[in-house]
Amino acid sequence: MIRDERIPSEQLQRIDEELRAGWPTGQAVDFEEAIRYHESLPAHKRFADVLETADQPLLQPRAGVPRLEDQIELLRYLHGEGEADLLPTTIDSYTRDNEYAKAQEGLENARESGTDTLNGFPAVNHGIDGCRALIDSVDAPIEVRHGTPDARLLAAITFAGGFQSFEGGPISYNIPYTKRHDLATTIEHWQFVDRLAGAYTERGVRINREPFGPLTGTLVPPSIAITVMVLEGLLAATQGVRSLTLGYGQVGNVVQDVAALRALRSLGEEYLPDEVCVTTVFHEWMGGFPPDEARANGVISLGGMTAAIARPDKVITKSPQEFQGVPTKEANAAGLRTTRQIIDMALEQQIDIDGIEDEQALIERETHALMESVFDHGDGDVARGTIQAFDAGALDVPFAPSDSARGAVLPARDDDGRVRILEFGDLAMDDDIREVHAARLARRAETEGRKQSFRMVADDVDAISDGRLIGRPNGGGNRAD
Amino acid sequence: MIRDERIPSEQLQRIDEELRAGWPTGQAVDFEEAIRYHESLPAHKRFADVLETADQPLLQPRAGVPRLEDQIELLRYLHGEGEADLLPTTIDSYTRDNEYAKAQEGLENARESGTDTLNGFPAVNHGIDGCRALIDSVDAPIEVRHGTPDARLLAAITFAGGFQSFEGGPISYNIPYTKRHDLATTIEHWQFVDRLAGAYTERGVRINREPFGPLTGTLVPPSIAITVMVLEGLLAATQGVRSLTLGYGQVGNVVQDVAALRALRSLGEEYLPDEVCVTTVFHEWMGGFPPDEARANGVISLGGMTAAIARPDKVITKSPQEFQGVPTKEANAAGLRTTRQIIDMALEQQIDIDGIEDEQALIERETHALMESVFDHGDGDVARGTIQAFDAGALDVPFAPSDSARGAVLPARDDDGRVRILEFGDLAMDDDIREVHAARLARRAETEGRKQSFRMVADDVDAISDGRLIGRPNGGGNRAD
Amino acid sequence: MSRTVVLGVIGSDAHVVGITILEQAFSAAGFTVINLGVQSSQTEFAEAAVTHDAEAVLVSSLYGHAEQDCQGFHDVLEDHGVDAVTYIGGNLSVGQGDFEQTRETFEALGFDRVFDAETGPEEAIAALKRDLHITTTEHERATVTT
Amino acid sequence: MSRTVVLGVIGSDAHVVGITILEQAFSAAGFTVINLGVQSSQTEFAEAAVTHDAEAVLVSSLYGHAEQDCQGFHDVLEDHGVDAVTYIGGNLSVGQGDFEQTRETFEALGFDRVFDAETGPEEAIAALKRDLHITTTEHERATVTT
Ligand code: B12
Ligand code: B12
Repeated sequence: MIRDERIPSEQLQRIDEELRAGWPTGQAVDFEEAIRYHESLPAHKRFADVLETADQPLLQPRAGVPRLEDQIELLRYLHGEGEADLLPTTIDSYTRDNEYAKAQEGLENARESGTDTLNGFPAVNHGIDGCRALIDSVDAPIEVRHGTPDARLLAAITFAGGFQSFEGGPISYNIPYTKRHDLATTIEHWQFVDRLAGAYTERGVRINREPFGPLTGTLVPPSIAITVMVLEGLLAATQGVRSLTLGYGQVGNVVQDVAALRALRSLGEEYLPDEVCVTTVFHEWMGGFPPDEARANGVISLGGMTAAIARPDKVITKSPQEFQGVPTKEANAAGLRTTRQIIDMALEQQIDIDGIEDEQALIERETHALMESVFDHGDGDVARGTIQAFDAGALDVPFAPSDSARGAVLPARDDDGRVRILEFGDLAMDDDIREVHAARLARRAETEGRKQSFRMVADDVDAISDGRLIGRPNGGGNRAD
Repeated sequence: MIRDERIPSEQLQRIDEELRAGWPTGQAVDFEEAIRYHESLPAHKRFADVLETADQPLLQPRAGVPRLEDQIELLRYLHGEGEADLLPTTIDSYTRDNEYAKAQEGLENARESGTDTLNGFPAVNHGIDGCRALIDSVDAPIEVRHGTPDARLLAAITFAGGFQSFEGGPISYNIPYTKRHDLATTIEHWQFVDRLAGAYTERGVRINREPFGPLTGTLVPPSIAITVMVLEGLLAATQGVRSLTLGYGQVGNVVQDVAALRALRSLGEEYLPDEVCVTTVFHEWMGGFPPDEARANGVISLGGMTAAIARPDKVITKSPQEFQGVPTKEANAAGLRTTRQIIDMALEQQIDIDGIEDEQALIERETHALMESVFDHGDGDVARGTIQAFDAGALDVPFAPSDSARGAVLPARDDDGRVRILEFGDLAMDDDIREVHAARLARRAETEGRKQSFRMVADDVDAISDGRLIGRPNGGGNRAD
Repeated sequence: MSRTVVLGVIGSDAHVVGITILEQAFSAAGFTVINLGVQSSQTEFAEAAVTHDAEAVLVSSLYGHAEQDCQGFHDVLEDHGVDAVTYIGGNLSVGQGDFEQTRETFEALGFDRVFDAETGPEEAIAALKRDLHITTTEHERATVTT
Repeated sequence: MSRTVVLGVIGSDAHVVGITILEQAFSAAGFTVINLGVQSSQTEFAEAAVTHDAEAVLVSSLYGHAEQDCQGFHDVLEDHGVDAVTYIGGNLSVGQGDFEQTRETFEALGFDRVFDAETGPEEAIAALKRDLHITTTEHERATVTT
C-alpha cells in the first residue's frame, strides 16, 4: 500500500521514461538541459522568488486559450492592461483527462477554423518548445493551472518547458474534479509530480507548488479546506518541494475569511517542516456568480476588500463575466483592476475587526481534530491516513462529485453568514465542535422561522448569485421598493 | 441683518408671488391645489415616509436629462434595471444660474436636434405639468438635486409639481458651487425654500430636505462637513422643515467614514429639535475618479462596503463612468447594482472595527468646537454666526471656489489614509485638536521621508484616481511587477 | 405512478452542484430522479433511460465542451430505443456566446429544449410538466405518492 | 523674465480643484500664473490677458457646457487685441463622448490645443514650452527669478 515516502530516484526515472514515451512531445524532455533553461531565466520570471519576496498581495487571473500566439497575446494583455503580477496558463479539459489525441484534434481545429472549442491551453500538445516560446514571450512568472488528476506528463513537459509553478494535488484535483479516480492512485501520481518538482528544487530551481484550496468552491467549511491543504503540503514536502502556496476560497463572510487565511498560514507553518517556505493564496468567490456583470463586480470587490484585510501573499481574481463562460480578455483584466483598486485603497488602512481571533481559534481546533484523525487512520502515515479518513467519512468535502469522498457533509450559513456544518456525517469532529455549529445554525433557523434542511443549503448555494450572502426565505427581503 | 427666524406668512406670500411672476411657468402654482395633488399620491411615492421607515440603506443614483420623455424613461430604467429605491432629478446648470431663458433655448435645441447640450432637467421650464407628468410616470419617490444658490422658483415649481424631497442649502449650495454669491443672500433665499417646505409640512405634506454633505467632494474633513450639515439643519428646522437628511461624502478610510456617519447621526440628533426626524445619507466618493471603469468599480464598492458597516439611511451611488462625463443609463444602473450586491452581501455580517469610537469622539469634539464658534460669532444666532464665522475663517471649506469662504484650510491624509488638516488657517479648533492632526501628519511625512507641503495635498487629490488612497511619492510603489 | 427522469452531467464535466439542486427540485416536484452524477457517458444516459423506462433525459453541462460531448447523442438514444423528451441545460458554449445561437445548435443536435444557466429548476419543471402533459392534480398525486 | 499665463474656469462652472493643481504646477515650472478662479467670463479672460500681457490663456471646463461657453471666445480675444496661445482642457463634452470629435470641435472654435481630463499638468507644461519656444535653460532661469 502507498505510503508517504520519497520516491527513490531509480523509480522516478523509470516512471518518467515510461510516461514520456506515452506522447510524442514527451521525448524531448531532458532534465539537465531543462535546468540550464531555468537558470537562464531572469529573476523576475522566477515564480517562487517573486511570490515569496513580495511585500503586498500579488494578483493573478485565470486564463488559457488553445493557440500559442493567442495565449501569448492574452497573457501580455493581462500583464499590461490587467496589471497582473503573476500569470496563469489554464489547461484544457481533454488534457486534464489525459486525452492528448482529442486535445490535438481540438487544437488543430482551432488553428484551422479560428474558433476555439477547447477550454484551455493544451500544454502537452504544445510541447517543450511551445511552452518555452510562451515563457520567453511574457515578462512575468507563469503558473500551470489545470484540474488534472494524473498530471505527471503535464508536469514533466511544463517543468521542462520553463514553468516554475504548478497548481493542484492528489486530493484537491481529485475530489472536486472527477468521479472515478481513487485517492490511492492520485496520491501516487502526485507523489511523482512533487518528486519531479523536488528534483528541480534540489538543483536550485525551486518549483512552486500550489494545492487547490477552494475544492468544490461551494460553501466549503474552512477547516476542511485547510486540512486538505496541510495534507497535500505534507505529501509534497516529503518529495522535496520547498515552495508551497496553500490556498483558500472566499466564503464571503469577512471575519470568517480573514480568520481562515490566518489559520491557514499558522497551521501551514505548524505542520510543515521548517525548510518549506509557506505562502498563502486567496481565491475570490469560487461558487456561483450573479448573472450580471455589475453585481459580479460587487462580489469581486468584497473579495478584494477581504484580501486587503487578511493580506495573503497572492489573490486569484475573478472576472465580471464569471457566470457566463470563459471571460474575454478585457473582462479578465477588468476583474484584476477592480480588485487592485479596492485592495490598494484599503491596504494601507488599519482595519481590525472584532471576533477574528475567536473564529480563527475555532477553525484551528477543527483542523487539529481532522488532522489528528488522519494521522490516526494512517497510523502516523499521511498518505494512508488520507485514504482511510476519506473512506471512513472522517474527512469529507461538501458537494464532492468523487466516489472517493462520502459527500455526506452538508454546509449552511449561520445568521452572520459564516459557513457552518449542518450534516457532519462521520466527519472527525467532536461533540463540542458539533454543538457550536448546531447552536449557530439553530439561531439562524429561528431567525428565519423554519427548520434546518436541504432547502436551506440549496438557498445558500444560490444566495450570492441571487444577490445576497445568506439564502433567507423570500430573498430575505423586506426591501423598500 | 439676517437672523435665524421664521419668515412670517405675509412675507412668504409676497416673495412667492414676486418670484412666480419672474417666469411664465411660475404663474401656475396654486398651493391649495398642490396640497391636493400631493395628497393624491400613493404611499410609495411619499419620500420622507419611504426613507424614514426603511430598515436598510436605500439606494439612489444621480440622473437628469433635458427632455421630459427621456427623463421618464431614464428614471424608469434606473428603478427597474438599476433597482434604485429612490430616484433623483438632477437639474441643468443654466437653471442653477437662474438663466431660464438659456435653459429654454437648450431644451428646445434638445427637442429639435435630439442631442442634449443641457446637463440636466430644466424643471422650471417644464413647469408644474411637466413635473407632475414625471411624478405620475415613475413608481418611486423622486428628489430634486441641483446645486442652485437661489433655488426659490425651482422649489416653488417642483414642490407644486409633486416632488417631496429637495437637496441643497445656503452653505452647501453656495460655497462649493459658486464664486460670487454672498452667504447672507443665500441664507435668505434658502430660508424661503425651507419655509415653503415648512408650509407644505404643516399641511401634512412632509417635504424632505437634504443639505448637500460632500461640499467640494475633495478631502473635506468630516467635522467641517458635519458642522455645515447641522447648521443647515438648524436653519431649516426654524422654517418648519421636519424631515431632514444630513449628508456626508466618503473620504475612503473605512474607520473614519463609519465614525463620521455615526457622528453625523448623533450630532444631528443632539443639535436638532426633537420634532425633526433626522436621517443620514452617504455619498460614494465625490472626488476625482480613476479614468477606468474597472477601477471605478473598486472605488464604488469600497463605498458600498462602508455603507454596509455604517448603515446610513440612504446611499447616493456613483457610476463607473464618473470620470468621463454624464454616465449612460446602463452605467448608472450598473453602479447601483454593484453597490447593492456588496451592501447586501455585507449587511448581515457583524463587522465591528477597532478605533471607530475614538475617531468618532475626535470628530464630535471638533464639530462641537466649530459649532460653538458659530454660536459665539452670531451671539447665539445661527444665521449671523454662520456668516461671521465664514468671514473670519473660523469656519472654512477646503478647495472652496467661493469668495464667501477663506479657502485657507488645506487637508491631507495621515499614514492610515484618514483626512487630517494640514493648514488650519483661522479655523476654530483649539490647540489640542491641532496637535492631534499635526502629529498624525508628521508621522506620514516621516514614513514618506518628505516635508508636509502643498505637494502632499496635490498628491492626495490625485491618489484615488491614480489607484490608491494615499498620495505617496512615486505612487507608493515597491510593487513587485 | 411517479414519472421518471434521468439526470446527469455529460462528458468529463464534474460540475455537480447544479444537478444536486435539480435532483432535489425534481424530486420535490414529484418526479423519480435517476441521478447519474457527473462525468456520465452518452451510453450511460441511454442505458439508464432504458432500465428505468424514463420519460425524460436531462443533460447538464457546464464546462464548455457540451457541443462535442453531445455529438451523436440522439443516435445513441435511438439505438437503445429510447423515446424520451430530452433537455439540456447549463453553460453550453465556451466563452461569452450569444444564447440564441447556442439554443439553435443544441436543437439541431436533437434536444427538445435548451436552457441557459439562469434557468431556475422551477422553469424546467414547469416545461417538463407541459411536455409530459402532467396536470397539476396528477402532479400533486405524484408528490404524495413519492 | 518669467512668462505669464492666464488660467481660469469658464462659464458658470465651479470646478476649482483642477485649476488649483494647474496653478501650482505651472508656477512650480516657472510661469507666472494669473488665476481668475472659477466662473470666469470670456471678457475676464481677455482683459486679464491684456493687463498681464499673457503669452498663453488656459481655459478649464469640467461641467459639460464648454462648447456653449466658448462660442465666440476667440473673437472676444481678438477684439481685445490678445494674441496668445490658447489651450482648453477638462471634461469638454456632456456624456461619454468620443474625444477625437471633441478635439475637432474645440480646434474649430480656435483653440491651439485641446486636452482631456486624463492630461496631467506635466503634459500641458511641456506642450506650452514647445509652443512658446522655451528652452530648458530659459525655463530654469525663469524658475530661479520667480
Ligand atoms: C463551482 C465551479 C467550479 C467548481 C466545481 C465543483 C464541482 N465539482 O461541482 C470547480 C472549481 C471544481 C470548477 C472547475 C472547473 N470549471 Co467551473 N465553475 C464553477 C462556477 C463558479 C459555479 C458553478 C455552480 O456550482 N453554480 C451553482 C449551480 C447551482 O448552478 P449551475 O451549475 O449553473 O446549475 C443551474 C443551472 O445552470 C441549471 N442547469 C444546469 N444544468 C441543467 C440541465 C438542465 C436540463 C436544466 C433544465 C437546467 C440546468 O439549473 C441548475 C440549478 O439551478 C461556474 C461559474 C458560475 N456559474 O458562476 C464555473 C464554470 C461553470 N466553470 C468553468 C470552467 C471552465 C471550469 C474548468 C474547466 C476550470 C478550469 N479551467 O480549471 C473546471 C472543469 C472541471 C471539470 N472537469 O468539470 C466555466 C465554464 C466555461 C464555459 N462554459 O464557457 C465557468 C462558467 C466559469 C467561467 N466563467 O469560466 N468549477
Ligand atoms: C469634485 C466634483 C464636483 C464638485 C466640485 C467642487 C469644486 N467646486 O471644485 C461638486 C460636487 C461641487 C461638483 C458639482 C458639479 N459637477 Co462635478 N465633478 C467632480 C468630480 C468628481 C471631480 C472633479 C475634480 O475635482 N477632479 C480632480 C481634478 C484634479 O481633476 P480635473 O478637474 O479633471 O482637472 C485636471 C484635468 O482635467 C486637467 N485640466 C482641467 N482643466 C484643464 C485646462 C487645461 C488648459 C489643461 C491643459 C488641463 C486641464 O488638469 C487638471 C489637473 O490635473 C468630476 C468627475 C471626475 N473627474 O471624477 C465631476 C464632474 C466633472 N462633474 C460633473 C457635473 C455634471 C457637475 C454638476 C453639473 C453636477 C450636478 N449635476 O450637480 C455640478 C456643477 C456645478 C458647477 N456649477 O460647476 C460632470 C461633468 C459632466 C460632463 N462634462 O459631461 C463630472 C465629469 C461627473 C460626471 N461624470 O457626471 N462636482
